[in-house]
Amino acid sequence: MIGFLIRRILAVIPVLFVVAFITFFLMKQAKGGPFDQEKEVNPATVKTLNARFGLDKPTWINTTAVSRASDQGVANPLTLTRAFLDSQFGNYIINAVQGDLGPTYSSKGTENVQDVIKRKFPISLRLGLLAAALAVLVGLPLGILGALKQNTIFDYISLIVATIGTSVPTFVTGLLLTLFLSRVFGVKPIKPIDAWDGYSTAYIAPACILGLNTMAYITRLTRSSMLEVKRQDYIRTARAKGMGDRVVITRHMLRNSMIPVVTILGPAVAGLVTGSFIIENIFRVPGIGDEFVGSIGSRDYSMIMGATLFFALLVALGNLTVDVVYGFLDPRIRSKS
Amino acid sequence: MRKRMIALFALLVLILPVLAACGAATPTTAPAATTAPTAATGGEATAPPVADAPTTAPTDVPAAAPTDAPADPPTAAPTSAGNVLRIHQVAYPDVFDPQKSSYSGEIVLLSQNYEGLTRLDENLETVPAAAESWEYNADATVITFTLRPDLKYSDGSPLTAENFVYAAQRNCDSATAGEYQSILFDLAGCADFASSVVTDTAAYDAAKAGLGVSAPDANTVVMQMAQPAPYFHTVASLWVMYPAKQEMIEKGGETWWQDPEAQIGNGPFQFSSIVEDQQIDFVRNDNYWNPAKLDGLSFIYIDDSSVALEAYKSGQLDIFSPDPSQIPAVQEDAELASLYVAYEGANTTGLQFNTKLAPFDDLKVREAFAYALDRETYCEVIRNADCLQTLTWIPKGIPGYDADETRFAFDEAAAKAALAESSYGSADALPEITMMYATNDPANQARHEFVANTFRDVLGVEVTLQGLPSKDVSAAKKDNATYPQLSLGGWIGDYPDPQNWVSVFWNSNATFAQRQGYGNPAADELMKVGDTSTDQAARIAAYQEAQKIIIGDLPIAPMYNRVNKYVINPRVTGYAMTPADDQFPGQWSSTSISITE
Amino acid sequence: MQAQAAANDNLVDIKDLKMHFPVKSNGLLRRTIGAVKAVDGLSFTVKRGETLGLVGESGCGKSTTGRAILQLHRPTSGSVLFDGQDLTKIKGEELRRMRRKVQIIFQDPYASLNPRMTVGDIIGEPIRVHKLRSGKDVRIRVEELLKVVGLNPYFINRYPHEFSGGQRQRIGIARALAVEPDFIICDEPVSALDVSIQAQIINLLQDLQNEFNLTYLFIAHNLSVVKHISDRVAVMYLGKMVELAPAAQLYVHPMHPYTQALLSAVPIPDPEIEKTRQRIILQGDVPSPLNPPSGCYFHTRCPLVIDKCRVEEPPFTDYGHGHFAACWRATEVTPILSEPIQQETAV
Amino acid sequence: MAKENTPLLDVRNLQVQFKTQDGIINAVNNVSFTVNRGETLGIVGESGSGKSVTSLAIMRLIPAPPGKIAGGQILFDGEDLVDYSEAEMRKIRGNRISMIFQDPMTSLNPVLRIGRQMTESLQLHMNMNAKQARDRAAELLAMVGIPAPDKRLDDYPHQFSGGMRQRVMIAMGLSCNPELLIADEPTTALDVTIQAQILELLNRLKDETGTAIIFITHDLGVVAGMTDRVMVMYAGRAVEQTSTQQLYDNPRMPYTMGLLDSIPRLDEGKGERLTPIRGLPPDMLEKAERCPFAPRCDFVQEVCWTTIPPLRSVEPNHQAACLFDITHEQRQSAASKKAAEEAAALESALESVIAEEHSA
Amino acid sequence: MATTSSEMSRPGQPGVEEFQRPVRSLWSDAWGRLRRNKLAMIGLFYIFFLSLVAIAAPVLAPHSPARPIGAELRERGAYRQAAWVESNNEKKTGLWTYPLGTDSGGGDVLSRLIYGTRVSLVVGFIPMIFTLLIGVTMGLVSGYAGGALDSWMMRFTDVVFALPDILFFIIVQTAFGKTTFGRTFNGLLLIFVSFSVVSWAGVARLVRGQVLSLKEKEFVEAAHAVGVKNNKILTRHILPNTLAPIIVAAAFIVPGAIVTEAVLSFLGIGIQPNTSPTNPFPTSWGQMIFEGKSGIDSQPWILISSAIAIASITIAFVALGDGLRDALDPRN
Repeated sequence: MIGFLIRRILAVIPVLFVVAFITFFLMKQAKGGPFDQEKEVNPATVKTLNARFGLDKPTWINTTAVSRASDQGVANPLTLTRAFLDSQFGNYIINAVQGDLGPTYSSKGTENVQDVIKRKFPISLRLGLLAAALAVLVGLPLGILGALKQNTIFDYISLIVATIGTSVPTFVTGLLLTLFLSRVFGVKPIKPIDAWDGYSTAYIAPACILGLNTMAYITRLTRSSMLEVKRQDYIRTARAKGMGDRVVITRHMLRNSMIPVVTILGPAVAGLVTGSFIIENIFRVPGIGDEFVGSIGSRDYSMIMGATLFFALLVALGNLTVDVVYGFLDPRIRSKS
Repeated sequence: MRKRMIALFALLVLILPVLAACGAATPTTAPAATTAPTAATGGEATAPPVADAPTTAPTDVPAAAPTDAPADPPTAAPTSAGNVLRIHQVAYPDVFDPQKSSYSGEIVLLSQNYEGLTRLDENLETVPAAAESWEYNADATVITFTLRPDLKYSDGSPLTAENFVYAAQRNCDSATAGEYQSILFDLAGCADFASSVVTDTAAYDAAKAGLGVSAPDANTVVMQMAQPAPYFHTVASLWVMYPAKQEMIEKGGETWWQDPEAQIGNGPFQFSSIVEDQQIDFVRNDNYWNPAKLDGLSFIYIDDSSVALEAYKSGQLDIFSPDPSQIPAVQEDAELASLYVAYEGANTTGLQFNTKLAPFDDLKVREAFAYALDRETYCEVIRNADCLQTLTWIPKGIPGYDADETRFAFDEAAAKAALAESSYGSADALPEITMMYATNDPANQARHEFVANTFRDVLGVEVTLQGLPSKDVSAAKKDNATYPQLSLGGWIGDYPDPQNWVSVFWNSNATFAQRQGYGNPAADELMKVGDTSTDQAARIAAYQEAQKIIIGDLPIAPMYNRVNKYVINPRVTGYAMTPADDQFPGQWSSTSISITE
Repeated sequence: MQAQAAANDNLVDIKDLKMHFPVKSNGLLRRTIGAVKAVDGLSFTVKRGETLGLVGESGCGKSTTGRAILQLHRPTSGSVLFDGQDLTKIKGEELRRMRRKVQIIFQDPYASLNPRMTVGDIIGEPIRVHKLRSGKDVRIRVEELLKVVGLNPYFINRYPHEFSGGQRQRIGIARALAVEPDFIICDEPVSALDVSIQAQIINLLQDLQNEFNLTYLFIAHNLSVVKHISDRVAVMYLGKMVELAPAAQLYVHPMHPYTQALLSAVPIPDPEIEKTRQRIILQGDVPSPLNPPSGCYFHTRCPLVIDKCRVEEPPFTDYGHGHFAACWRATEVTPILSEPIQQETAV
Repeated sequence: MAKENTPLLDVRNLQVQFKTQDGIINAVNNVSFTVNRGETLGIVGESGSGKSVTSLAIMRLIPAPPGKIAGGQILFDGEDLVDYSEAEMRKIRGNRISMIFQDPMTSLNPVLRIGRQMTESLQLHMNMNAKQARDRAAELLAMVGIPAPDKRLDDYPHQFSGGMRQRVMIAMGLSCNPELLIADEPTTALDVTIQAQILELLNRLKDETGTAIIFITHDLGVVAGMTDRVMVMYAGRAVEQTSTQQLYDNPRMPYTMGLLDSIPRLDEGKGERLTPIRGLPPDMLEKAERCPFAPRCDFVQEVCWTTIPPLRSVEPNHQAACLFDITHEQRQSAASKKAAEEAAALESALESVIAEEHSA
Repeated sequence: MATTSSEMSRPGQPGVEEFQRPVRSLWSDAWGRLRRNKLAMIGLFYIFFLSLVAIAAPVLAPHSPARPIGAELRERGAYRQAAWVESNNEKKTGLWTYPLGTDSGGGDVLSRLIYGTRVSLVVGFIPMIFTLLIGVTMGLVSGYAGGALDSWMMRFTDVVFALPDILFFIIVQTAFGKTTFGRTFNGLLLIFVSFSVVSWAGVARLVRGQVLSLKEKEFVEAAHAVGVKNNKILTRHILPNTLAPIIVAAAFIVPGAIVTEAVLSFLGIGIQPNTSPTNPFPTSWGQMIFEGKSGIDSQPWILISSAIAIASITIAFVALGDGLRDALDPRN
C-alpha cells in the first residue's frame, strides 16, 4: 500500500510539470502583457517592470547565460545548469518547487500567488465542500430510494431529478434561480462583508446550485450501482438466510454499491472546490475561481500558472484519496495493493 | 463492521478539521457543521455592512506600531451609518499606491486620503490645496509652490515640502516603475531617472540627484521643468504627487498600501478599513485644513450591477452607478427615475481611423464614414442614453470645448456624396474593412453591430467586426503595425487642461497620433503656443484653433461623450457635479457633501 | 520421446515448452518479483491422425499450452515443431501462412464469435485471408462448410446471437475447418454446452476427424469426455505433465497418484457403481503456480508422499507401451477401479 | 409443529412465470413433487429447464418483477408457503429451509468478513449473542473441514479458494439446523477433485444431521451418487420422477433415455459412438399444446404434436410424462437407426465438398 | 449430422421459424429497444425538431437575426419587454411582433433564438466527431499496441485529464482567440479544437479499456489463429465491438460541447458575432445568456429563453444518451 501510494504520488509530478509547460506555452501565445494598459505606459517603465518580474529573460532556456558563464570559466555543471534554466519557465518551475508561485502582476508584485490562493481558496473550499456534502447527503438517499423502489413514483422522481440535474448546466440553473428569487421574492443576495467568513447562509444558494450536477450524478450512479448490486448472488444469499430488508440494504448492499460512487467522488469534490468559476461569478462569491477568471483577462501569467497548477494538484490529490478510500471499502483492492 | 460501513461519512467528518483550519484564519465564527450553514455570522442585509466593518479587523496582520504613534487610531470609526456616505463601486482596485496607481477607481480612493499641491474644484479649476500659492517664472520652466503653514498628516505629524519632493522622486524613480511615471516627464531629469538602471548605482544616484525638484525650506517646493509647462500646476494636483509617508512605504514594503494604518494621508478623509473585494472605509481627517462634513465614506464593491441595484433599493447604498443596460429598468421605476442623474463626463469617444491604411488614407472616405454615423440613435437607443453625441474633441466642461463645431453631423446624402468623390468612387471598390472591439462588455457587440450595420445601410460598405478581449485590443492598438483599420476609441482626461487633450494626443510626435498616422504641422504650431504660453486665454484659443484643424483632418470622427450617471439617495446633499466625476458625483469636492436625515 | 515412432509420424513435436508470465511487485520500483509458470517444461508429440487428450484442473496450464502451440502466446522457451518446422522461430507472413495448418476451437461459444459479423463473414474471413477462394466462390464454400457442420446454409446472413450455444460451436468448428487445417486444438469445446448438446458436438468432431484426416489436441477438464474421444491422454498438474498414456491404459492402470485421484473423483452415472466405488479424495487445494512446492509439485496433496518427493522432482519416465509418468512411486500405484466394460477397442 | 405422516415438503402444481419483452415465459409449469424428512431428492435438467427457479420459488426468492408464482401450493410441514407474508417467510429462510448456490465466488459478500456473514443468521434465528454466534460459526467451519476456523472467521471471501468458499456456504446453510437444505448446483463451478471433496462432505453431513436435501444438478453422475429419488425436468415441466436406481435402470421418458445415452462414461471404452439427442433445447416462449420434447424425440407420433402428456404413473413410485411405454427394443433400434441417419447426412454433406476439392 | 435434416422436416421447429424471421443484427435489436424508451424517443424527436429549426431558420424567424438600424431600431427599441409584459414606458411595452422582446441592440430575441439553434447543434456535433476521431484512434492504437507506446500514451492522457478543462478553454481562447485560426467560422473552429483536445482523453480511455478486454476475447484470438492481419483485426473485429460504448459516449459529448460553448460565450470569449445578414451563424444561445445576464433587469426574457433553450437541448441529449446506453447494453 505504501509503495503504491508513493508511486502514485510520484506519478503526479511529471503530470504537473507538463501541465505547467502547456499552460506556460499557451499563455505565451497570447498577445498583450500584464503591463499593457489602455493608456500609454512609458517604455522605460515597462522595461523596469519586466526586469523586476523576470520577464526580460528568455522564455524557455537561457543559452546566452550559459555561454556567458562558460566564457567566464564556470565549469561547475550545477551552476551551468542553473544558468541554462535561468529562463522565465525555468525560474518559475524552480521557485514553484519551493512553494513560491511568484508575485501576481495585477498587484504590481505586491502579493504572491500562494498568498492569494491562501486568502481566497478557503472560501472556494467551503463552498465546494458544502456543495459536495449536499450532493452526497441528498444524492445518495435519492439514488438508494430510487433503486429500492424501482419503477415507483420515488424512482421516477429520483430519475427526473437526476436527468435534469446532470443535463442542465449549473450556470443556467444558477442564473435562473437568481432571476427567480429576484423576480418573485425580490431577493437579490447581497452579502455583508463578513458573510463569507466561516460558514454562513451566504453559501446556501451557490452551494445548492454548485452541488446540483454532482448530486444528480451521484443519484444516477448510486441508483444504477444499487440495482447492479441488487442482482448479485450474495444479495440472494443474504435473503436466503432470512435477513430483513433493512439488514440487506445497510449491511450487504450499501457498501458494495458505494464503491463506484466513491470512485467519482474524489474528482468530483476536487472539481467542486476548484470548478466554481461560473457559480462564483454568478453569486459574487469572492473565491479563487472568480480571481482566476479575472487574472486571465489581465494576463496575470503567474496567477494563471499558479491557479492551473494548484487545480491540477487538487484533482490529483482527489484521485489519490479515492484510491485510498477504495481500498478501505473493498478488501479485495486492499490486499492487492 | 459497522464502523467500516460508515467509512464514507467518516471521511467527510475528517475533512472538517481542514475547514476548521481554514476558518481559523479569519477572526469570526468557528466553522459550523457541514450540514448547518444556518449557524452563521450576523444576519445578512439587516445592519448596513458599514456598521461592523471597521471593527472587524481585516485579515492583514497590522504592521508594527508606527514610531510616531498615531494620535487618532483608525479604529475610531463612525459609530453609525447615519453620516457615512456609502458609494457603489464596480471593480475592486488592483493597487492604491499614489505613485503606482493608474485607474480612476484607484485614484478616487487616493484622492480622498491625500491631497496634492493643488487640487481641482467643483468647476474643475486648479485651486490651492496643500500649496496656498504657486508661481511660474517667465518662460514657465520653473514653478515654485508655497505650502500652507502648519500642515499636518491625519496622525498629527507635520507635512513639509520634503514630503512632496519625496513623492516626485518616488514617482520618477525607475525602481518604482509606476505606470504614470511619464506624466511628470515635464519635470527636468524625470525621464532620465525613470530609465536609469537601479543596479548601476553611480548612474542611478546621478539621475536621482539630477531630478529637478527641491525643497529650499519646509514650506517651499521648487520644480525645474525640462521645457516650458504652463499647465504644470494642474499636473501637480494629480495623484502621483500625493505625499505618502516615506517611512511607511519603506517599512511596509511592496504591500504597504494594503494597510490602512500605513496610508497616513493629508486628504479630507483617512483610510480606516480595507476588506479586499468588498469594502473600503474612510473616516474624516480632522487634521485636514478644510474639514469634511461627513463622518466617513464607504466604497462598496459590487460588480454585478443587478445586485447593486437591489442593494440600493434595500437601503444599503447611497449612490448607485447603474450599468447602461439597467437604464431602461431604472427609468421604468418611477422612484428611481426621479433620483437618476446623468451628465456629460470628461471623455470623448470617436471612430478612430488608421490613416496609414487604405481606404482611410483617403480623407473623403473618412468624411463619408464620419457623415454616416447616426450618433443620436446610437446614444439614445443602443446605449440607452448613457452618452451624448458630440462632434468635437474636447468635451463640454473642459477648457477648450468648442460648442460651435457642427461639421460631419449625420447626413446620409453627404456621406454617399463623399464616398463617391473619394478615389474609390463606390463602396464596391473599397478594400476589406475590419473594425476591432473589445468583447468584455456584452453590450459592446450590439453597439458595434449597430455601427457596422449603419455603414452597410448608408454607404453599402461591409465592415467585418473583430471582437477580442480588451487586453488584446489594447495590445493591438499599441503597436503601429497592428493598429486596427477602424475602431471606436478616445480619451479620458487626466487633468482638465486642453494640453492633456490636444498636445498629448494629437501632436505629430505623440504616440497616439503616430499610431493613427496623424500629424499636421499647422496644428503642431498652434499646440506649441498653447504648451508654452503663460497666458491662459491665449493658450486655450490656440488649442481650439488646433482642434478645428484636427477635426477637419478627421483622424477621428468624434461621436459621443459618455455620461456620468448615478442614482442618488435624496438624503445626500451638497455634491457638486463635474464632468470628471467618473466614480461618484462630487468626488472632487467631497468635503462639501453632507447627509441629511 | 525418442522411443516414439519415426519422426514423420509425428505431426507435432513439442520440446521443453515453457510459458512464464512475469509478476510485478507493488513496490516503488515495480520489480519483477517472480513468474507464474503456467506451462513449465512440457515435452510431447502428437501423431498424425490421432487425438491427444489433455486433462487437468483449472489453472493447470492446459489452455495455455494450446495457445502456446498456436503461437497466440509466444512461449518463453522451448520448441514447437509442426511438420518439421519450428513455429517458435517463425513470424510475420510466414507464421500467418502456417496458421492455415493449425486451428483452434474455443470453449466459449459466446465469446469466440464476433457478435458484429454475420456467420458468412465469420467463416468466410479465413478463406479470404488465405485467398483460398475468391468472389462468389467464398459464399459457396461457406455454405458447404455450414452443411458439413450440420447447419442450414440459409443461416449465412445471420448473426451469432441468433443461435444457441451448440449451433455457435458448430459455427466455430466451421471457421476452423475453412482453412483446411491438418491439426486442430480443441480447447474445451463442449464444456460450456448442455449435456444433450455435448454429444452432438463430440460426434461431429469425430466424424470430421475421420473424413478429413484431422489430428486433434483435445483439451478438457472432463475426464469422461477426454477419454471418450482420445487415443492417448496426457494429464497436467501445475504446468507440468504428470502422466501420458494410451486412453484405456491410463484408465486401467494409472501410474501417477494424481491421475488416480482424478479418475476416482469422476462421478459415474450409475447408482450401483457409485455406491460401491472406492474414492481417493485429495485434501486441500491446488497450490499457487506463482509459488509451487519444492520437489514433486504434487507432494502437498499426494496420498503416497515420501520424503524424496519433497526435495527431488521426479523425471517424466517411460514405463513402456507409451506410458509415461512423473512419480517416484509410479510402479506402486495400484488400480482401484473396476475394469472397463469394453476393452477391445483400446489401443 | 411437525406432522409425522405428511411429507416435509409437498409442492403441488407449482407455476412460475416471468414477464419478458417477448412475452410471458412459463419457467415452471405445473410441477408437483414431495420431499420426505431425511430424504435427498435430485432435480436434474439442462439449463433453462426450470430447476433453479423451482428452488427459488420454494424460498419465495423469485425476483418480482419480472417473475411471480402464478399458481400452486408449496406445503412445507403442512403450511402453504405461498400464502406466507414476507415477514413469516424470513423466519423460514435460513432457519428451517436453507439454500446453497452454484457459484461460491459470487454468493458471498466480498466486502464482509466471513465471520460476519456466518453469525448474522445465527444471531437472527438462534437468538445468540455475538460471542455465542462467533463460537458457533467457528464450530461450523471446523465441521465443514476448514482448518484454523477461529482465524479464518476474520478473513474476507477473496482470501478463500473456491472449494473453501463452498464449504463456508455449506456451513452457513447448516448453521441453524434446517429441516430442508436446497443445494442448487453446488459443485458445478468446482474442479473435479474439489467436487469430490464437497460431495463427500455433503454426504457425511446428511448422515450426521438427517437434513432433507433437494439436490439440483445437470450432472447425471453426481445425481447417481447423491440422491434417493430423482425428478427430471424439461422445459419447465417435471417429465419423470422415481427412485434413483429405477431411473438409471429403467427410464421411461425418452428425454431421460436420451440423456443417459448421450453422456460419455468413464467406465466405457473408446470408439463407442455417443447417441445424442438431436435438435435444440426448447424455446420457452412457445405456447403450442404439444409434448415439449416432441421435436427431439425418437419415438414421436402424431398425437405427441397435439397433446401435452401428463405425468402419469407407469409403475409404482415411478411417474413419467410420456404417452407411450417405450420398450428396451424400441430404444435399441432407434439408437442404431439414428446412428445410420447421422452418418448418411454427413456423407451427403461431404460429397459436394470432396467433389469440389477434386475438381479444384 | 442428422440434426439439420430432421429439424427441417418437422413442423414447429425453431429452426424453420428462424428462416422467416428477419435478420436481426445487434444494431437492429438495439434500435428496437431504443424505440420502446419513451424518454429517449422524445429526446430524439426534439433533437430532430431542432435540426429542422436550424435548417429552416431563415423561413421560421420572424425577423432578421441581425440588428436593425435607424428608424426600424427606434421603432423596436432596445430592451423591449416580452409580448405579454406591460410597462409604464410605451417604448418598452411588449408587442406580439416581438414575442420574446428585443435585445440590447434592438434585435428580435425569438429570431436570435431560432438562429442560435444552428450554433448549438454544430457546436455539439462537430467537436463530437473530432473528439471521437482522436480518442478512438488513440485508444485503439494504445490498447492494441500495448507496451511502452501504451504507457506513454496513457501518461499523456493523464496530463490531459489533469488539465482543468474550463480553465484550459479560457486560456486557449485567450491565446488564440485573435488569430486567423481563432476567428475561423466566427471562432467556432477554435472552440471545436480546444474542446476536442481536452475531451478526447476520456474517449481514449474508454476505447482502450474496451480494446484491452476485446483483445483477450476468443474471437480475436480466433482471428489471429486464422492469420488475419493486425490492421484487419483492429478494423473488422475490435472497432465494431467498441462502437456501442462509443456511441453512448458520443451522445454525452454533444451536450458537453454545447454547454462548453455556452459557458465560454457566457464569459465573453465564445463565438464572435458576424453582422452580415448572410452569415449562417449570427448568434448563439450562450452569447444570448451573456447578454441576457447584463440585461436581466431590463429584459429578462433574453436570459430566460436562451437558458431554457440550452437546458432543453442538453436534457434531450442526456435522455437520448441514457436510452442508447440501455439499448446498446442489454444487460441493464
